[in-house]
Amino acid sequence: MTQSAGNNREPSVADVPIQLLDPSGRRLDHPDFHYDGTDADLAASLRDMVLARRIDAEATALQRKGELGLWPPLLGQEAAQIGSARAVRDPDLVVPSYREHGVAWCRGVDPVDLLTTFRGTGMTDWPSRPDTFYPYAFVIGSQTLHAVGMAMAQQRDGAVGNDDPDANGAVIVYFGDGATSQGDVNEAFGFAAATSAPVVFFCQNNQWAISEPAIVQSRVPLYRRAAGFGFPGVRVDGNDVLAVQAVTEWALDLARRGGGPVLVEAFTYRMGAHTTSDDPTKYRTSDEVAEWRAKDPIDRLRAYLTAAGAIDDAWEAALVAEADALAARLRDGCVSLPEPDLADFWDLVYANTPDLLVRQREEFLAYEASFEEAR
Amino acid sequence: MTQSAGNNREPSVADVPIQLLDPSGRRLDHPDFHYDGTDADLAASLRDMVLARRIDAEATALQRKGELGLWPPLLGQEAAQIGSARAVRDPDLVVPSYREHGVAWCRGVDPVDLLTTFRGTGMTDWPSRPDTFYPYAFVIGSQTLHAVGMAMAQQRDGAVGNDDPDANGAVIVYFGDGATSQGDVNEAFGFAAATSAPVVFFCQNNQWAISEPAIVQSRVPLYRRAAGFGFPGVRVDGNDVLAVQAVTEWALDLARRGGGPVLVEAFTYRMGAHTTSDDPTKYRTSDEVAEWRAKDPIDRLRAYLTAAGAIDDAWEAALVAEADALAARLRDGCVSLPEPDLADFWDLVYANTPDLLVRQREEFLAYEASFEEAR
Amino acid sequence: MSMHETAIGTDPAASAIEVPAASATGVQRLTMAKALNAGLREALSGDDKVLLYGEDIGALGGVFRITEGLQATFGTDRVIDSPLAESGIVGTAVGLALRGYRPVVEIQFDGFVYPAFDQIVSQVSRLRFRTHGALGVPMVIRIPYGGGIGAIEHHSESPEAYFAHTPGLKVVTCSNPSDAYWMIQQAIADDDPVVFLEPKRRYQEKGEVDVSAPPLPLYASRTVKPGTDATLLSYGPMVRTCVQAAVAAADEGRNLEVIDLRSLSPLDDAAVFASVRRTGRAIVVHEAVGTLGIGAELAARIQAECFYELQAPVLRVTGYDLPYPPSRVEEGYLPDLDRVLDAVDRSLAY
Amino acid sequence: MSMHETAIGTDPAASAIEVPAASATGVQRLTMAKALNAGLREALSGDDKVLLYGEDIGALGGVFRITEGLQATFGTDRVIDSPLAESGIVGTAVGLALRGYRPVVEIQFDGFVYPAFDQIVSQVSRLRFRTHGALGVPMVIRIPYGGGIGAIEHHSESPEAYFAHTPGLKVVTCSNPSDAYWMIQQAIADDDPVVFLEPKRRYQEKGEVDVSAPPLPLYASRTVKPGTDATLLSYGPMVRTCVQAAVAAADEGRNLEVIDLRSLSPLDDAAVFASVRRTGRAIVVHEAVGTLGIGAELAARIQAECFYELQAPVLRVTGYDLPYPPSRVEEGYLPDLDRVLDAVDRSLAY
Ligand SMILES: Cc1ncc(C[n+]2csc(CCOP(=O)(O)OP(=O)(O)O)c2C)c(N)n1
Ligand SMILES: Cc1ncc(C[n+]2csc(CCOP(=O)(O)OP(=O)(O)O)c2C)c(N)n1
Ligand SMILES: [Mg+2]
Ligand SMILES: [Mg+2]
Repeated sequence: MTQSAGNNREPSVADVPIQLLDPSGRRLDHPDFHYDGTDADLAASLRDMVLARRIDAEATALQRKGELGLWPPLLGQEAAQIGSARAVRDPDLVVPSYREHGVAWCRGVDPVDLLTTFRGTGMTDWPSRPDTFYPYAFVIGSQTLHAVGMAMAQQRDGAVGNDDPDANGAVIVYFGDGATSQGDVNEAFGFAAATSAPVVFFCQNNQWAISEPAIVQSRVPLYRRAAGFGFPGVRVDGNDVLAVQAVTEWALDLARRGGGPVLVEAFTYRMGAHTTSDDPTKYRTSDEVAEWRAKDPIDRLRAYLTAAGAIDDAWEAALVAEADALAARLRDGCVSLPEPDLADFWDLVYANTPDLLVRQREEFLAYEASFEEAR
Repeated sequence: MTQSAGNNREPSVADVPIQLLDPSGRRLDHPDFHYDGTDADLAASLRDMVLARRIDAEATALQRKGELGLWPPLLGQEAAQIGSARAVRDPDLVVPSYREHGVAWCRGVDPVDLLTTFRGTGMTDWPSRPDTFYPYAFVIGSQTLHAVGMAMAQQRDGAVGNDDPDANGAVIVYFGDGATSQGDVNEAFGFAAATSAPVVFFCQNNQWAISEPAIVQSRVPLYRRAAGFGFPGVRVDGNDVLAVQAVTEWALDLARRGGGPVLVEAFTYRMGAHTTSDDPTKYRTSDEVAEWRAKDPIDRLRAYLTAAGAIDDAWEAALVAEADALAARLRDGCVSLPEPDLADFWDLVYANTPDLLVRQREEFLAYEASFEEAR
Repeated sequence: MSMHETAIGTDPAASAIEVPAASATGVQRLTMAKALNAGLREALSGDDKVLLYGEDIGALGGVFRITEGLQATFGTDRVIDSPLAESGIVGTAVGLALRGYRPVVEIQFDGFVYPAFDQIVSQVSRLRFRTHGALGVPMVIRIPYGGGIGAIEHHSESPEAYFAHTPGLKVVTCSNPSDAYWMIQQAIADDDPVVFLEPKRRYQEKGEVDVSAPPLPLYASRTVKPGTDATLLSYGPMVRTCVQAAVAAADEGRNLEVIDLRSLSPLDDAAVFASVRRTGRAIVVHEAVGTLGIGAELAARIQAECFYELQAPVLRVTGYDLPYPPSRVEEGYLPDLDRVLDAVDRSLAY
Repeated sequence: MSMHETAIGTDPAASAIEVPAASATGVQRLTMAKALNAGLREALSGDDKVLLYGEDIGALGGVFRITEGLQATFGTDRVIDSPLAESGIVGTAVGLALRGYRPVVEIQFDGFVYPAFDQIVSQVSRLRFRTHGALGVPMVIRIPYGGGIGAIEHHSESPEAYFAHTPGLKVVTCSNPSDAYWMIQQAIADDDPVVFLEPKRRYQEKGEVDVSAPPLPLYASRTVKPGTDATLLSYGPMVRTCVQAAVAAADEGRNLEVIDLRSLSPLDDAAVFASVRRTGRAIVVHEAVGTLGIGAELAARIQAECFYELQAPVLRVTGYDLPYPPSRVEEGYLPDLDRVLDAVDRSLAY
């Protein structure tokens, strides 16, 4: 007896990523999703994408110069990040992973602050972080559960499903294709579905988890995972900032109105290395990289806006200047980051530092002082 | 912008459990699944179900008498267990949870042995356990990953996808509705899908995880989870032993042939308490229990076989006698289980017992001996 | 097997272990289970942000009935039956805590806390540190722990050392109904994450609880019985055993001091040192395996701080270095008053 | 900050820490990374049942390149890139082990072992015990561990105490390329589960490896440098630091003994006691936090066994009781030779 009940390995129409702007810069129609903004809004998106890429390039360069210990580049994922971040509005909460420099930028985090983590002068939280943007997370998938808990808090705070849409909020949480294998991420799907928590799971499928292609994690498109938990999943062209924003706006809106969670799979590509410690030539071909370069998220938006006459050389020149200034600020900011003092860390473990730690710090200080005396 | 891409909360035809025998004992046709056995085979199934129920009743009674510390009754799940277990054949491997007394019975485990765990005379492994049946697992979901690993071993052993079907094996792993929320179970789904491991995930959805109804874990039918990971999921009437066996045979066959994993959701009901420590009146109504009693898996098979003339009073009488004898053997066996000696346990921690443990056992023995002297 | 069956039988330890009620106002005689229930009820009433969260804690009231009746009073939004996944419970509780709630998580049994280990060790314990103090996680993780109840495997574990080794967590445990009542409230009021260990074999033992007494400091030990000849250091389920041992030893003219540590992280080591300096002898008693158990840390600290005062090495009476064995042999596995007295003999023989 | 920069600079410790090659046959000068790679290659060649399993260990050769080239030689069925889930990796490896394979699991960094904690603590460590010896789990869990490499958080942890507190696990760690080469092979050959900790800051340090020498017993410590005045007890990354301290102390006329424990569970405490009985002084050095670190257990055992011989309390030089701090201050956090020498001074002052 044979049959294929539920066998879901055949491609479906929904596997084709939602697209509103093709790689050549031509706008497309989609039956369900429309980009509502103006060309001026799109120019603002382009600006964010260009600046995010510049922040990233500069940080990568700072790592090469030895000023940072590590940097995880976002190169190639600008549309996924800027498009989704521009769909966020207060009181939404944003829970990033570790590569969301573009999202951080859009949410008002000073990019210099991000460097503290990677320079080793601080942990994962930065002075400029607004209350609605959460710290970077390095244990893959761990943050998705936090996001669901925050969404459960929003439910209890009465910030979901109100008639007044401005009173409603949702949580958007970022993670990668690799993360979808983790128990925590699947538990987050389950808890969110069971509680109808207002959370948008934003998966940047950049095709790679370090050296492992997405096929190692799943034989079927990742967006399909959601249906198995009972909530909608959609796949969007992650290099198309219009489509990403439209889809994320829909997803956040659904969540805010009390419709429960949504999974957005942004189909994109990590153009650079996993981190500055990585050597992607060990595991992928330059052909593959070239193929994706042709789908560059910035090029296509620039092509559209240029053709539409919405931006011109002067606009571009101003943006270059702005990016240069930002880069310079980043360089200066990086080397000026205050050096931490180990003595300060004993007070950060607990709200009320226990005696043992007080004593330990004192001993540490006395020990340090003994060297000064010895000189 | 609104749409319902992938929103899967609407009931689908596949949500209706596959049924080949209705509660009144009438056989039904199904387009995809057929029971291939004879009425004599079904009589053998009935015998297994009756004896499994008797083992269960006797163990419950032994707990009431204080001879066991605890017992998790299978009452109501006989069809799910006997039907699935009768689909297993060597070299298939069986990985149970903690309620699979009926499966254990079918696979040749002496039911007296099962009592060691619950009497506290031993751990979770029993002398009569055949090599292809694995120990009971008490950490919810943990065993599902072991099962996937065993299936990966079968792949490496060349025991999957051979032309000779007898050379092929698969793994069947049991777990409950509650378990589907655990990270481990979802990781097991992911690993099995990614590796096309020959494993049948057999979920007995008995409607309850202790006091929590299945809705606490999922808003949508559990079998749907599989599709999200890219493998088939089916829902079968878990109180219909014909359907369970037919579906499990199909699933195991698919897995053995190299078709990858399958999720079978056996829709059934835990008629008794979660364990003998539990008081289900705290959380569920007697109406609900009565409703399910009308769907009893044994009654319907008996009704069918009686109507078909395949069993008669003499057959029933012989079965009663057999069950009585089994129960008596269980009672005797229980109280005769050898008392463990703590001194034996130091040698069970490692293959090669380290000095510290050797010394500790010696100290323990000397200490014990000091009491004997003191008398 | 016990040489002191009579001592156990009459149990003169019972009165010693109870905290004497300061005043008659509000004094009730409660089991530890009921005392915890009353403490949780107080915490829920006193602060809207307090939530209870875990498996089967609603209609059922938890498998030990610690939360019985609380969902009926406070509703399903505040006493929440969670899906069956410990990492999920703790991880989502982190999110709730970061948004101003004070989740009190119940782990159903000690052996089921390990699936949540990553969230506890890498997130709960560290979010304050990771964020330079910007975010805190005011969460309580309640865990019924320890053996002696005839359970199957994974239901009798003593995981305290894993947590006490983890900076950023506080770890406390109660030994009697009175402490249970106020300690759970203090733990919930604490802005730091607290692992709250409940000795399940003591759940049904009764004691006086003064619900109107002001709470004591949460991280201070208690001298249950003063003494001069040796100091017994213990916590949770073993405090009663130590008091029983002290009572039995008194018959033989030995005057033992018994300290209930209450807090395992931070350790109230100042009180420990003061006692050991007086008695010159220390014996640590716990159910958890000896190797790297709390006794190891206490021994290491005591020998360092009381080097010249120690008349004998610090001895440890603990669970053996085995996985918890089947219940029919757990009595031999768990420290009992005879093993404690044996250690006292050995200590005094130095 | 160091008072002994010259000592570090010229590094006379380098030769002391290397195991002298018994014969010239097969002696190679390798980094620890390459020695591990060679050991794994041997194990894969020697036994078809040996599998390597983990994230990015195939084409990439692991983020530290320990498995470089092995997938090319042994194929994707034996050197397996796993999905990104540690519980899944360890849990499925249990299944492979139960079916006769010998999986060697790589956890990418120390901080990512916690999601697998339940499988390790409740399954890997216990399956033999749970099944009365019927089933065993011959598995190695390789974990690059420790700090000192300037990494971001969760990448510099020392989780050894969690595992050493768990009955049923063996826990070993190598301090030099030669030990790395044979210890990994011995661990794979062991029928018990072994947590194999690799000091990642030492991966690129070179040493002589005699690939033809017979392996030593896996659970025996090594006296790296004999001495008379005090015993330095350490393991993994800190062995080199202790040898440097001993070299520096020699300048001041102090003769320190240095023991590389190699095995943290079981502990080779007989050798430790013998040494401390001779020197009368012991100092344990490790990166992990002090509270309930390996030093606690060693101190507890030493003070119990060498009570009359100890001239000073056992001292501990460890990571402070903080989560691992940002890399710019890790130098101050990690024990270095000055902190070791400071402890030696304090010990000798008793
Ligand atoms: C629990 C855990 N395991 C392993 C790692 C090491 N690690 C860091 S990033 C990464 C790959 C993540 O891939 P993906 O989720 O696709 O995100 P991406 O890096 O592509 O953005 C791995 C394995 C980790 N950080 N956490
Ligand atoms: C990891 C873990 N958490 C909690 C428990 C306690 N517990 C035992 S059985 C059970 C409910 C299981 O429900 P389900 O998976 O539906 O199986 P059923 O008992 O209904 O057969 C719970 C919560 C456990 N054994 N393991
Ligand atoms: Mg990725
Ligand atoms: Mg169930």
